[in-house]
Amino acid sequence: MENFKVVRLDGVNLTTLKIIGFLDAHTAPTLEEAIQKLLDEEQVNILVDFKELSYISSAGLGVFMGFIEEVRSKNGDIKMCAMSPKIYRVFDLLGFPTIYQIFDKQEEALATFPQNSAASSSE
Amino acid sequence: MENFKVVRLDGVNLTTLKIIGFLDAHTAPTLEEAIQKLLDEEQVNILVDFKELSYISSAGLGVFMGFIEEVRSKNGDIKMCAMSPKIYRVFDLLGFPTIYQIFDKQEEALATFPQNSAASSSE
Amino acid sequence: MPKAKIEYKLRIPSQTENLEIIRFFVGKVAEKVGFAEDDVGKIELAVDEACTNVMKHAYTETVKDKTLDVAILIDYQKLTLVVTDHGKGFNPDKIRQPDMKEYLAELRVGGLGIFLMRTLMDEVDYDIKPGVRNQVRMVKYLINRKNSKIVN
Amino acid sequence: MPKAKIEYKLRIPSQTENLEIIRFFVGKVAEKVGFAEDDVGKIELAVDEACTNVMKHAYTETVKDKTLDVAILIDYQKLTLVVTDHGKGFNPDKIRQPDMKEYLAELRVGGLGIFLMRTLMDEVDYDIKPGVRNQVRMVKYLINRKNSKIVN
Ligand SMILES: Nc1ncnc2c1ncn2[C@@H]1O[C@H](COP(=O)(O)OP(=O)(O)O)[C@@H](O)[C@H]1O
Ligand SMILES: Nc1ncnc2c1ncn2[C@@H]1O[C@H](COP(=O)(O)OP(=O)(O)O)[C@@H](O)[C@H]1O
Repeated sequence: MENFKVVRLDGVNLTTLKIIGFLDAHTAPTLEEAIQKLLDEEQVNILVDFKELSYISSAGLGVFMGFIEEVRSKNGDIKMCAMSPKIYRVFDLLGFPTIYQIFDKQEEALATFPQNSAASSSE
Repeated sequence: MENFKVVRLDGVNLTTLKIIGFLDAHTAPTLEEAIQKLLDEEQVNILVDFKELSYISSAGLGVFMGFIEEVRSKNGDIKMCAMSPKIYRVFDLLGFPTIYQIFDKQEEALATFPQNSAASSSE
Repeated sequence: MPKAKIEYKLRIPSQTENLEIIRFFVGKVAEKVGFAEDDVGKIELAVDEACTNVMKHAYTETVKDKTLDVAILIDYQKLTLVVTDHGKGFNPDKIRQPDMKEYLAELRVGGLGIFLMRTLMDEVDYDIKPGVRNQVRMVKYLINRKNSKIVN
Repeated sequence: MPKAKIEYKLRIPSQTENLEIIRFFVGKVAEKVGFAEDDVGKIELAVDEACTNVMKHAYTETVKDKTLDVAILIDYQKLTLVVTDHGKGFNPDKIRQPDMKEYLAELRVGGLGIFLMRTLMDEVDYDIKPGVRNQVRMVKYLINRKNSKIVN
């Protein structure tokens, strides 16, 4: 029944959001809330793990676009990792890889955040 | 795309048919063919493993009803194992457990066939 | 009958390869509406049996436009499934329902569809107008609801 | 336009919670018809975008019967998706399509739906009759077909 879920993993100076299921106009508000909550806590180093995401529409893409300016103005970033080819294709179609850093593997992404080396892992 | 599949595992004096996916009026002929082939080869000791079956309708039940007399008249049997509660409920609703031997575990079922101890296994 | 509040409709070719789509469609709606997993499974099986009957029995070879319709009506306390074909029809009163004891003793094949529908659903009735519109209407009441999303 | 050979229709409440059912329905039909996985994904996304627009923009609060229709027509060489609403309509010629370079430079939000539909499908056109019937019609040709089940 539950078709979308966000799992939050707090690291040293970084939070990973694992997004799971279908991200569309119906489920986008769930992700929006999760990111808003991080900003409220002044956590601006955010890695979004797409490994278990099976679908994204423009409503999902819009969530990232809606936060990226604020996050960067606070010296943070939203980075992404582990997209399936299907999901990456949608990002690519729109040129999003020019504005977001997208990594194949979670570990590579983690290493690029400041003051951070091993934050999540247990997968 | 493929919504139903039969995997055949030949044992010493017994064949296990693992049925996988959805067994309905569309896919029932696939199972029918698989069982017919066994009879053509005079293999009448048949265990049907339901572990990976996620759905069955009366068209699927009909396949077993269609062969059971012939199989038993040749001193063989069709036994069943590893049904999910959802699938078992359909069998139960129709009283089928009175005519078929249905086992929880594959090993229990295997032990009940003549001249047979370990036929399948590698799971 | 209280006015239906929400309606879903599917028109689809009368081919067994479409059973999977039909089950998913009906199952998802039933789930959304708040039926427990158990009842969702029963509703899926009932609609499969009704549609399988259309696919197997309703249309003669020569009919060109072989379609079937599945409608789901949701009101406050129940889900109503209506499966419609435009085929030759039949007389449901003449269909003898199997005596399961006899049935099993004789190891008979087939003839379980309508029996299953009646067992799985709370109400099942046919409205047959051969060549015009044949309908089976099946109702499941929303008791033991998991969550009551039906209020709208 | 050649006569459509096979037709599927879905009528469903205009609510985002139904997007999943719509995608599955359309995806399964596209798959059955022989589109490769890649194209199935594009068709699913295009129908999602069209339906999301109906759900977000078509109906004002006061409209009671908020439904949308998704029709799929299959003929020998293509799949045609038609998404219909009965809402207020809009002027598609006035929708400026985003210049993606500018768009990305300015980190804009939204306004990507129609652009995506045009990128994903081979043909996209609107037929708007406000309050009566607004339609977007999208075509995908069956080239690089995985298997040609379309002959019927
Ligand atoms: N939609 C229909 N159109 C024509 N005949 C039907 C239809 N549904 C059921 N029937 C008739 O009712 C009989 C009993 O159906 P059912 O109980 O499902 O068993 P089965 O389909 O295995 O025969 C069928 O054999 C058929 O003659
Ligand atoms: N079915 C529709 N009914 C009314 N307006 C629509 C419809 N589809 C699209 N629109 C209009 O077209 C605009 C552009 O749509 P789109 O490119 O999908 O971006 P977005 O939905 O993010 O604004 C919408 O903002 C809306 O004004």
